[in-house]
Formats: sequence, C-alpha cells, structure tokens
Amino acid sequence: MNLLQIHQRPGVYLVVAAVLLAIGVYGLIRRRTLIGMLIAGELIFSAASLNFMAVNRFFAPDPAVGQIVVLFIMGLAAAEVAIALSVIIAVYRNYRSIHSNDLSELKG
Amino acid sequence: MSLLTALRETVAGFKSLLTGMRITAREAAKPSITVQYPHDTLKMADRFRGHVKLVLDPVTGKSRCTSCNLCVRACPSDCLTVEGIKREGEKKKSVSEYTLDFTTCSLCGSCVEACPSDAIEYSKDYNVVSLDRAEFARMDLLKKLEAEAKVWAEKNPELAAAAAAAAAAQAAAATAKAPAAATTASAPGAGAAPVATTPAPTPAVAPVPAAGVTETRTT
Amino acid sequence: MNFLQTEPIRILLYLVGICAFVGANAAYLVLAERKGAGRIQRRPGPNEAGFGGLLQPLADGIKLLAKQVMVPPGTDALLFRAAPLLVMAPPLMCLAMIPFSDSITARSLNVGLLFVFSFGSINVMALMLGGWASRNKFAIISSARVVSQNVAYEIPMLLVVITLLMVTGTMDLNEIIQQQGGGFWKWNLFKVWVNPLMPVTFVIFFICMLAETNRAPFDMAEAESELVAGAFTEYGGMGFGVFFMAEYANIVVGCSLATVLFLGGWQSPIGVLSGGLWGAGWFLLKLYALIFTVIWIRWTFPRTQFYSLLNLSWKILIPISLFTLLLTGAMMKLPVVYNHFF
Amino acid sequence: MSTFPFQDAILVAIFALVVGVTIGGALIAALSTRIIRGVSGLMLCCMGLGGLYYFLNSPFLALMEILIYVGAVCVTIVFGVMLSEPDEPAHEESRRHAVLWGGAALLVSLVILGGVAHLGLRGPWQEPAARVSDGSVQAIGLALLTTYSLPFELISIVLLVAILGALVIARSGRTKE
Repeated sequence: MNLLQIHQRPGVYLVVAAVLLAIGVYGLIRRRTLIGMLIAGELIFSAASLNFMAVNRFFAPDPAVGQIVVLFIMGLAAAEVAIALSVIIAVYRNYRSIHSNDLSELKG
Repeated sequence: MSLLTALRETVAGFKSLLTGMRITAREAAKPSITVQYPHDTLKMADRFRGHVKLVLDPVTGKSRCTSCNLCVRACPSDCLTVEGIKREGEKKKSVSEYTLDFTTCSLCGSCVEACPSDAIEYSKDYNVVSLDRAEFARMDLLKKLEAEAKVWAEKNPELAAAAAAAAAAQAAAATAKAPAAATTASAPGAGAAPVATTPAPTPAVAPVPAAGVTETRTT
Repeated sequence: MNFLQTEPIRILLYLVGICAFVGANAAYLVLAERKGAGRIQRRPGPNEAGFGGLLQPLADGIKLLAKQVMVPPGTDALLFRAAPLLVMAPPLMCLAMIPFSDSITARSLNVGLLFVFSFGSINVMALMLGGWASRNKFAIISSARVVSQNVAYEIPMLLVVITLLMVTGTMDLNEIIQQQGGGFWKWNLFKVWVNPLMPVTFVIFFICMLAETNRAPFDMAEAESELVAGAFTEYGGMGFGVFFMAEYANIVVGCSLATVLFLGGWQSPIGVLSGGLWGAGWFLLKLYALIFTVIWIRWTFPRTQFYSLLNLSWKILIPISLFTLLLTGAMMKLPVVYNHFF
Repeated sequence: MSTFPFQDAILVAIFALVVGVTIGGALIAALSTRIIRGVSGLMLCCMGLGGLYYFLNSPFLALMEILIYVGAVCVTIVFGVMLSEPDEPAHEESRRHAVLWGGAALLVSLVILGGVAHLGLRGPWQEPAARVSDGSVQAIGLALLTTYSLPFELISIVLLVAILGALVIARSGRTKE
C-alpha cells in the first residue's frame, strides 16, 4: 500500500470513524455528568457522519446523497443539543447537580 | 397598532443616533482645546495664591524688604525667618535672609497682608517640586529673588543698568559722605556730585519707577 | 515572473502579506482609534512618541512585549495559553478569502463567504475559553455575555447574508464583486429594484458586525467600567496584546466583508479606473471609511444595557431581516409568476 | 496552478495532522475531567472532521461542520456549562468500582472498534460504475429541493419544535419560583 496515497483510501476514513465511535461509546459509559455524556454523544454523531461521507465519496453513485444526509445529521445534532441542554438546565435547577448518580431516583 | 409604533420608534431611534453622530463629527472638526502641559502651561490668574515670594523692585533690582519682621509676627504657623542688616549708606535695613518653611506654610497670606512695604506677594508658581525635603523645609526666597533678578536683568538691560548705576551712585554718595561729614549736605545736594560723573542714566531713572511698579503688580 | 508564479512562493507571499496587513492594521488602528477619540473630545490624542504620535504603536508593542506573561494560579493553564492563539487565527484565515483587487486574492474559493462565516464563528469560542479559563468573576460574566450576544447577532447577520446570496446567486466573493461593477448605483447597497429594503439590510449587517466584534455601543464583553477588562482581565503582556489586536483584526475582516458584500469591493464608484492597483485603492478607501465609521460610532454612543442589546436583536433585527428575506424571494419570483400566468 | 515540490508528502503530512487532530480531540473530549476541556476537545475534533471532509471532496460540508459544530453546538454546550457546574469530582467512586467500570467501558469500546473497523476494511465495498452527479454545492442544493424536499422540510420542523421545546423546558423552572 502506497503511503503517499493514504488519503485516497476508504479504509482509513472508515477506521477513523470506528475510532471516533469507540471513543464516543467509552465516553458515554464513563462520563458521569450529563454534559459529558452529551459531548460523547456528539462524537458518535460525528463518527456516523464521517462514515457516511467516506462511503459517499468512494462507493456512492450519487455523491450528493451522503452530503445531504450529513447535513441532516448536523441539523438533528443541533436540535438534539438544544433540547438536551434545556433538559440539563431544568434538571440542574431542580437538583442543583447534573451528575448522573444524583439523578438516579425517579420521583413521580 | 403596535407594529407601526415599533417601526416608528425604531426609525426615530435611528434618527437620534444620526443626530448624535452629526454632533460628534462637528465637534471633531473644531480645534482642540486642551493645553499640552509640559510644552504649554496656562498663565496663572492674578488672584492665584502660590507660596509667598519677595517682590523684585524694578528701580533697584533688589528686594524692598526692610526686615521689619511684621510678616514673621503675622504668620500663624511660624514658618518665616527674616534677618536683615544695615548696609552702609542706606537709610533702611535690607534683608539678608528670608526663608520660608513650605512644609508648614498653609498659604494663608497673612504675611502679604501685614507687609507695610509691599515687599512680598503670592508667586504664580504652581508646580513646586523637589526631590529633597530640605528644599521645602528651608525655601530660600532671597535666592529665588536673586535668580529672578538675573533673568530680569537679562531681559531689561537698560533698567538693570539704571538700577546698577543708581546703586553705584548711592554707594559713591556714601563714600563721599564720610569725608564731607561736616557739611551735612541734603540728599539732593549729595546726589549732585555723582550725577556729574554719570550723567546719562539719571534722567532715565525718573520716569521708570512708576511704570516698573505697575508692571510687577499686574504679572 | 515565472518564479513568482510558483505555488510555494505565492503562498509564502500571501502569508507574509496577510500577517503584515493584519499586524499593521491592528497596531495603527489603535492609534487611529485614540486619535479619533481625541478629535471627537477636542484634544490631540497621543502625540509624544514620534512625529505626531506615529511611533506610539511601536512604544505600546515594546511595552507589552517586555511584560511578563503571567498565568495566575487557579486558572486552567492550558486553555489560558491556548485562547490568545485561537482568537488570532480566525481573522487571519478569513482575510485569505477577501479579494483586495481583481488579481489580489490569497485564495479564491467558490464557498468563500461560508468560509469567512465558519471561521469567524470560532472567535466566540476563543473569547469564551479565555474568559472561562481565567477563573475570574468578571471574566466569566464577560464570557457569558460574549456567548449570548454573539449567538443573538449571528442570526440576523446570517439572514441578511442569505438575502444577499439570493440576490447574487454565488458564494464566491470575487464573483459577488464582479456583479457590482459599473458605478456605485450597481452596488448591492443601492439595488433597490431587487429589494427596496437593501439599505436597511446593510444597516442590519453593520449593526451585527459591530456586535460580533464586540465594539461599542455593544462592547459588553469588555465593559471597562463594570467588568475591568472583561474576558481578558487576567491577561497581561502580549496575551492581552493579542486579544487587543484580534479585536481590530476582526473589525478589519468585518468591514472588508461589508465592503465586498454591499459596497462593491474593489469596483470603482464611478465606473472607470477599477482594475489592478486602482481596485486595491478603492477597496482600501471603502474599507477605511467603514472602519472610521466604526471608530466614530464608538466615541459617539454610550454602552447599551444588556437586555436592550438582546431585545434589539431578537425583537427588531431578526423580524426585519426575515421580512427582507421573504421580500427578496417574492420579488425575485414575481417575474417568473407573471410570465407563467400572462 | 503550478507545481509544488514534495506535493504528495505535504498532502499526506496534512492528512496525518488532520487525522491526529480529529482523534486527539475526540480523546480529550471523552477523557478529560474538566468539562470545559471536553468542549474544547470536541471543538478540535470537529475542526479535524472538517479537514477530513475537505479531503473527501466536500469543502462545503467541511465549512458547514465548523460553522454548525464549533459555532453553534459547542457554543450551546458552553452555555449549558456556564448555567450549571459540571466539573466532575476527582475521586467520587471507589477504586475497585472505577477499575471495573473503566475496564468494562474499555472492553465494549474496543469490541466496537474492532468490529466496525473490520467491517470497514473487509466489507464488500464496490466502486460505483458511474457517478450520477459531481457532488458539488449546486448538486446538493438541487437534490435538497427536489428528491429530498420532504426530509428537508421535516428537519426544519424538527428544529423549530426543538427550539420551542427547549424554550418551554428551560423557562418552566424559572416562572415557578
């Protein structure tokens, strides 16, 4: 494999996307605050986007489709962050904490 | 309608902003009015009351102080020291030491009020600085007067020459008085002999004092 | 000639050129600002260093360089050091897109407008990180203000730019300028037959630009009288200097963007003499006219209150810019509809 | 454009830098205890992703990634950080607990990494016979307003609802007091 052509090989992008996904999952499990988990979730979104883009670039017959999907993902991510943060702020207002351990009991 | 009022308010607001910008633009076009301090200084007003100083008499080029010590007595904070000596050939005593303790002086001006011969006045010196406390504790006003007299002599050489001539005439009169003590001539008579030796300055002396005095009053 | 056209040399030239342009502007706009403030307040401004104060920026620079860059204890040292770098990078990158003349552009991209806005948005993060990393009450209040202010003003700005994109149909800055050639009545600012509210959109863009660059009357970020120095309270020496320079670099970027989008960039206002060096001259003339307006505004108006700042954006600018967007769309489609039915 | 010496090597170096920034940013985002560093890591990661998109022939999406993620998502998260106090306490849980959970998380993520990477490298990917469009901004715009107009509108509705919902949720606690 020619090292100078490395940026034109789909495998590299897919592996980077896999690494991002793995880091995101690890963070999602390990982070103990809601905002930390949100950041890890964004990493997973990014991994998905990168995967779409890589496949779009190398294997899709219509290279516009993958880009549109990624645009949609960005829009959804923005919406998700807005909602999640408002929930986090509401939770913080009630519990004075956003640590997931403090929020474990559910009261009706 | 609230939308219309909001629009109208927005437009009116913008108009007022533009008015503000017009005003600042107009001000920017005018010349600047600040004084560039170290380069230019303001001329102090006549009634400015700085520390006291000795007045330079433009007739003699010296102080008018007779060391009568009235100022020392008038001073509430006891910050003046005056010494005088009687010089040969002079009717009054003249000052030999005049120091001001500026660290205790409260600039009340009682000394100026008390002075019978208008020998002291307020200086216009408003940025008095020193690196040494002693210079303020013993401010030698006589030395300042001498420095001022030197500048004055450079600026007005004819007046200075006249004053020097008058002084020389007086000294000469004093020396002339000693051998001719028996005659006890009157003052104009005694002055007649020196007039002959230096005829030129004497007519100049007469008109000058009036003009010179008014000058020191106004500055 | 051939040597100059090789790519590495070109890149190097533009890199040095842009850095020099930004540096000189940042340095001398500070002087211009202080001189302008002086004129408006009827005093001469800095006039001691050099002839008429011309060496003042140099003196300031030497002073700032000689100062120790201190990282106060309790701060997040890494972010504290990274923030000045992050704040200076976006304006430098944005200037690479700005066409100074028809032949003087560091890099022409067909999505140049988007490039400028995407890198301009990093600026907020940088100021915010600097403020947050300082662990200082004033800095944190200031960074909260920066964030909400910039979020609020990005929306009408982007709406205005989208309006403009609908008119021009391209994101290539050079092409946008070329469409405005042939006299000042062809500038986007005066294209009232496309959209009668075009001057209003320019005013909105200018206001948003002032708010995005945290300039008075919207300088909540470094409200000196309330927040010491805002987000850069804890910075000293060149750390502060870089923040200060970045503010002016951002003004340069914002004003040159306004010039390109609304005032015809390097096009001549009279229709002749518009290529090459003439173009650069016109561009700089318009750019500095805008920058001096910014300075003029700063020394005319007092700082607004924070809630009225947000009210202005959400209640006035965004509705108006949405309306202009709709109006432009309608006016562009009107001929099509007309042709369809009649 | 004229030639550039060591063109390929420089390109590969930039590519390696971009990949490094992406993965390094992601690691910072997932591992740092200070949440503000996590956000900075996410910012770095997104800038790296923008670079990767550029390498994937889509400068438009590269810039959108920076505009939306850095300019909007990160700033919004920072806003959330400022309104709450999210720094994680240093040693809240016991050591055994930490090792156990850390190990489990590491295991899960490694399994995912291995599986996805294997799929990516060994999958039955095939080059397309012909390209329908060039993937330019014009093509994206056309596709968005023709083939994908329904999802496009849906996304905008989702965004609108999300903003309204966020407003309602964030405001509700305030009016109660």
